[in-house]
Amino acid sequence: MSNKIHVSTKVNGDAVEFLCDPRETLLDVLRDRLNLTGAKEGCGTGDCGACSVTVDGRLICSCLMLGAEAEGKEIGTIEGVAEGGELHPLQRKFIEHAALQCGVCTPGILVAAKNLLEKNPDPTEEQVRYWLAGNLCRCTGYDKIIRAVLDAAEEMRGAA
Amino acid sequence: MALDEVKEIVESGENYDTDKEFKYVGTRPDRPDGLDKVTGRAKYGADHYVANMLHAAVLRAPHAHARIVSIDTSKAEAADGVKAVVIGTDLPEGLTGGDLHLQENTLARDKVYYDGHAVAAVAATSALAAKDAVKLIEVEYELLPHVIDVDAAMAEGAPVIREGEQGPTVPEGMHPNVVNYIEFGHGDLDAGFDAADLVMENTYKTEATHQGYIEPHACVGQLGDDGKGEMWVCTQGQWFIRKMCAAVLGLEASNLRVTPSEIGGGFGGKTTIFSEAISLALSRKAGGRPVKLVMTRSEVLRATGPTASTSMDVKIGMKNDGTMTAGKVVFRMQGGAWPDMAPTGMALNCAFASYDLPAVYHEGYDVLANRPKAAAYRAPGSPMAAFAVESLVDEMTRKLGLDPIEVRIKNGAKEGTKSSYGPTYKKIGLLECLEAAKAHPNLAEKLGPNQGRGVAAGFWFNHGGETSVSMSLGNDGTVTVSAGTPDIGGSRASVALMVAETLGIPYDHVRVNIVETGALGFNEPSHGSRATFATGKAAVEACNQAIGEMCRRAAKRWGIDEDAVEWKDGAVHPAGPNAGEFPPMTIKKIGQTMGRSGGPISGHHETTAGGVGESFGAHVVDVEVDPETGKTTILRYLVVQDAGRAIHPSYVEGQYQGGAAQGIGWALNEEYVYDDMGRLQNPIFLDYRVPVASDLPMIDTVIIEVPNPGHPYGVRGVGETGITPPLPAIANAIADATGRRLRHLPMTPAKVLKAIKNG
Amino acid sequence: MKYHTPASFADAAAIAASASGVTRFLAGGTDVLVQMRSDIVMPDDLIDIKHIDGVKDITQNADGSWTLGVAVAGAEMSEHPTLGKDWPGLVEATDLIGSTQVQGRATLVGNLCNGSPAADSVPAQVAAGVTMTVTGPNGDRVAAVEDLPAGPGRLNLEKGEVISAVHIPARGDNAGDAYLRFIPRTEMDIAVVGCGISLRLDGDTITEARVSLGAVAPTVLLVEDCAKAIIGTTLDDAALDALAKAAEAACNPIDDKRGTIEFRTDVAGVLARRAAKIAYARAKGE
Amino acid sequence: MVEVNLWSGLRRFTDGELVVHVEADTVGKMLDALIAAHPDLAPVIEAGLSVAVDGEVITDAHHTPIRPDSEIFLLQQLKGG
Repeated sequence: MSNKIHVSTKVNGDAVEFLCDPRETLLDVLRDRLNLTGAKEGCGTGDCGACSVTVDGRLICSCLMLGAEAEGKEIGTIEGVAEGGELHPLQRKFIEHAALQCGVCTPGILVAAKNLLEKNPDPTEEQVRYWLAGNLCRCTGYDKIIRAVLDAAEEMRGAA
Repeated sequence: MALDEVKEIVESGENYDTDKEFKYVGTRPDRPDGLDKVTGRAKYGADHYVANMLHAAVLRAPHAHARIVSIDTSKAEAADGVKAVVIGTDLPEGLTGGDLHLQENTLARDKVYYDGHAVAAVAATSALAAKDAVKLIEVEYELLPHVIDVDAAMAEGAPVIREGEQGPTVPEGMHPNVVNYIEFGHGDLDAGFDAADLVMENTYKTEATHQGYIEPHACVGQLGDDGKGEMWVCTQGQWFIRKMCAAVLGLEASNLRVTPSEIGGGFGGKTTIFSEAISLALSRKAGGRPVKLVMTRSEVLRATGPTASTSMDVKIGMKNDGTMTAGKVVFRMQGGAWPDMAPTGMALNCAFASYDLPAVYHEGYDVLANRPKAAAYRAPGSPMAAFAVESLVDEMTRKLGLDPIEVRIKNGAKEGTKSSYGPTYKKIGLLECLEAAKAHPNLAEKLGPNQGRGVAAGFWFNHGGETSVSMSLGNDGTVTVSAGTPDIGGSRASVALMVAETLGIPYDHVRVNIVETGALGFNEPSHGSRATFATGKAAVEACNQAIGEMCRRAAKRWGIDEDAVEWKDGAVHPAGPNAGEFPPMTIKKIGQTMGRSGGPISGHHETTAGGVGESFGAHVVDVEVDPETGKTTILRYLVVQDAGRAIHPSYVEGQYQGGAAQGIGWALNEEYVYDDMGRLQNPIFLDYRVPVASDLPMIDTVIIEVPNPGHPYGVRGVGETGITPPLPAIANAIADATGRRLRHLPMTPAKVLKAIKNG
Repeated sequence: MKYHTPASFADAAAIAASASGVTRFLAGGTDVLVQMRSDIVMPDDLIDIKHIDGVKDITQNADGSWTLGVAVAGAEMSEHPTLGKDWPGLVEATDLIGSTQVQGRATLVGNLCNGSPAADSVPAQVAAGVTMTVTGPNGDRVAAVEDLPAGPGRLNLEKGEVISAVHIPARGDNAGDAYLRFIPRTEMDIAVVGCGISLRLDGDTITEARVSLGAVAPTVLLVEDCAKAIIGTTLDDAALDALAKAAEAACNPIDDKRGTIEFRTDVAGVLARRAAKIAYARAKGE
Repeated sequence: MVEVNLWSGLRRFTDGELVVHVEADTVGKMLDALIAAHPDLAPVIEAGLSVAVDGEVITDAHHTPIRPDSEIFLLQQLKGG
């Protein structure tokens, strides 16, 4: 019954191949076939953002894309946010500001926030809040998350 | 601290000296699990993969109330990749009480009681195969009349959900759906109302809401024919999972080893079991292969712990100067189709807890309805009670032209007040919170047109509970703590800080592990705001035990009396007449040599933790209401709450902010919506509307510290009180902005606009 | 389920025409994947049209009109340097669909083909006078957006027909558009009411107008009476009152989990006023 | 003897008394003595309740000592989220 599809793609810069059922989402593939469990399934319907990844630099919910669609793309996940063992400023600021409690939304928020700062290095509080509106957090009330993102942006601007 | 001193404190269980200066307590270091959680490495419930693992899917009833006539699983069993199918009658018979209720909710046996009730489950070689196979199960139902609303469920002629569940206190003649009745109070109520210048009464309603944790329930269960098994699971309490799964499946608890994963939020909803036992039952049928069961979001919303919905009457007497003379509440609450799930008693106890009243009376009804089995949700019962009481206090305050904070200060409970639920308060911090709120700069902000300000107080008891903690000394003088309360919001950090403080060693020399059920005695879950309080207290006592042993080792090495030494700054020092005789023996040195001085050094403490200190708070919110659409925007939000002592202030603030955000959602948009057939209409985050980042402003916090003498560092719990005041505070602010009083949550734009139009 | 990646719309149409079971086209997938996940629809044939040349292109034609490929995502429209200057209402409406993440994938055509009367971009498309090229087994035809929805979840498309291009008219001078929606939160909700307005001025007087309402009837409405209420006026208070009345009168909504009949009707009038003022200001170049 | 304050819904099991005096020096013994004096209380007590001793609410700690002058209230069982 199975009509598996062969896919070649890049994840965090590394070439990978996998076979997947056409119904499997990119999130299913990342977690179940590529052992990258940093992206979480909070809803499966694109409403929570816990599965956020980038595809060719574009922020998406990996639960809303099929694994088969990844052919020839460049996927970025939370596992690739720290480069060469060095934490991204956002990761450091999230720890410093206590911007996570349970931490399950954190990978998605970090991927989304990094994508924002790449496009807009100097966002306002309102811009950060609207950019992250698709990333639900039930623990923090968002306060410390927003502060951490703004602080990381400031640090990155200073370093640039 | 000398040994006898330590011993005395351990025995008395309270009256710690909490006025000391601290080196680590009250600082804000990085949390120990922070790195794992910002890199995606942390393993949550669904992140566990094991060899030879199967995947489960669950079939759920699409009916609110129905008899199961037949279930035919033959096609599913024959499907590709299917290794096991279970239905309710596969589970052992003969359970009673709460165990039976857990089992009924795990898999329906004769009847389904709510839309989403599990009726069968499949384990297969892939998640897709399991999902496909579930669709092949054929169930024949005989539909039964259903009831959803709490008032309708109590009314004459309402469909009877269960027979014979009525508790002994329920007055005769009440509908069988009323399963518990509670009544208490003190003082002369009539005299109290007679003494008032203004007596008002109103009815308030709240809808069911969900804890809304972002991580759906997930586990991997493995169970062999020999009755021995393991489970990896996201839970607030691994021992509760063990106890409940063992009961539901007829296992011996000690044969089940439960390891908690990291937990992606719980808020009370992960203190019980829903589908966990199914994974074990499937595993046993599949020859002991591990079975992974991960709920979808829709399953979470349809079939796991919402909180109760309520209908509440409140009556209060007040003098013209704001003095409150009497209060009465009658609460009706449904917690689903099983008894004792609605937090009726706690809601009643919390109703007037913030007030010093000469006369109070409480009456409560626990009612069955065709809804999912309710679970605890952050300060269970208190937010609803606060909505009713704090709304009416505000109405009366406005009517009398008084200041809402002053009225609460005037009537506020304090040390020595006989609480509304009976006992006399010890040291509490409500008045300190109210005074700090009054002085906060947010109150000086001028309000514009269509803007309003609301104030409310809130309360939670906090909880100690069964606790077992171990610590052990490493060969390098660092310390490992084994704790049994899963870390949901930074408790590893707070426990490590208290251990570092107690031992006088650096924070990063302490590692706190959350361990499996075989590694410690029974621990209650991380619930009741108890993790930092109870685990922290037990960890301190375990350290004190180890300090005693280290002092003995040093004294012996030095050849002096073991009482003639003292522990200070991470080392044993000779004391009294021997002071200065020997150089201090550091914990590092003791660790390096412990094999030669008598063997490993560890400390252990277990207790049903006493010394709990209540937590009070006061919130002030500014809103703007769009008069043409009824939409409410939160402009400013202030949380003031007594922490006793903030061990890691950042995570205390986080609890305050998170509680406020959940309360804001409950007040404005979150609710369970049912259709005429009793089916949940919004089991998806698109329509179950929790607040998103752009909905909220920064949430200002003030931490009040009125130390709890029952904890070595003065800790009160901080997790729950924060969700209590937002419901009434926002209702009060909307009333201030619009002149309209909303008495039915959530205060959606449609309801607010209707109130504005209808006057 | 079979996953197809045709290289032309003719091939896509042929696959769909010969399919025996449930067929869905896949562009952004933000509706199709949700339906698959929720067991609402499991297609037998899923036809990914993103491998067809030109589906990601945004082109301004010589006459000032625009042609968009059917897989252009909302974020790509928002980031385009000039499209949003011509049609700010349309671009903003598209930008309101879902989260940033959804914006990275969701398309105008998908929003239309999902068949929801509450789709945010559709009232803006209708107001703007957007048309679509429909490719079918018998060749191409052009259809106005307002003629495509047939009811909730249903479109006036024949078996084998697939939308193959989006045409946005030339904006022309002294014109502006706007779209507003009402949702209970600030983001992430489905519109309870939506209103798109496009108008043109001669001096201060409105000479052309198209007003469209969403989520107040089984399909998105193009409301002639609303246009009549403001054409020939300077959008004074009387015109705004007439506009709001006409909008309310056009409503034929339902009570559901997202809104009541009464609320939807009231808010349709409110949004019509507010959107008209924005479109008018834009037409004035303010 | 210690004085135990019941919630008023329990009156029907104690011949109308809201305050009951029993001989006990721990919470556990106090509950046993209550059942001995008023057997109809057994199902309620066995189903689980909380006890407040001198202003502190305890749920399961039946070993908690009580003095003759302790303030004791029976409460509905408390549990948190």
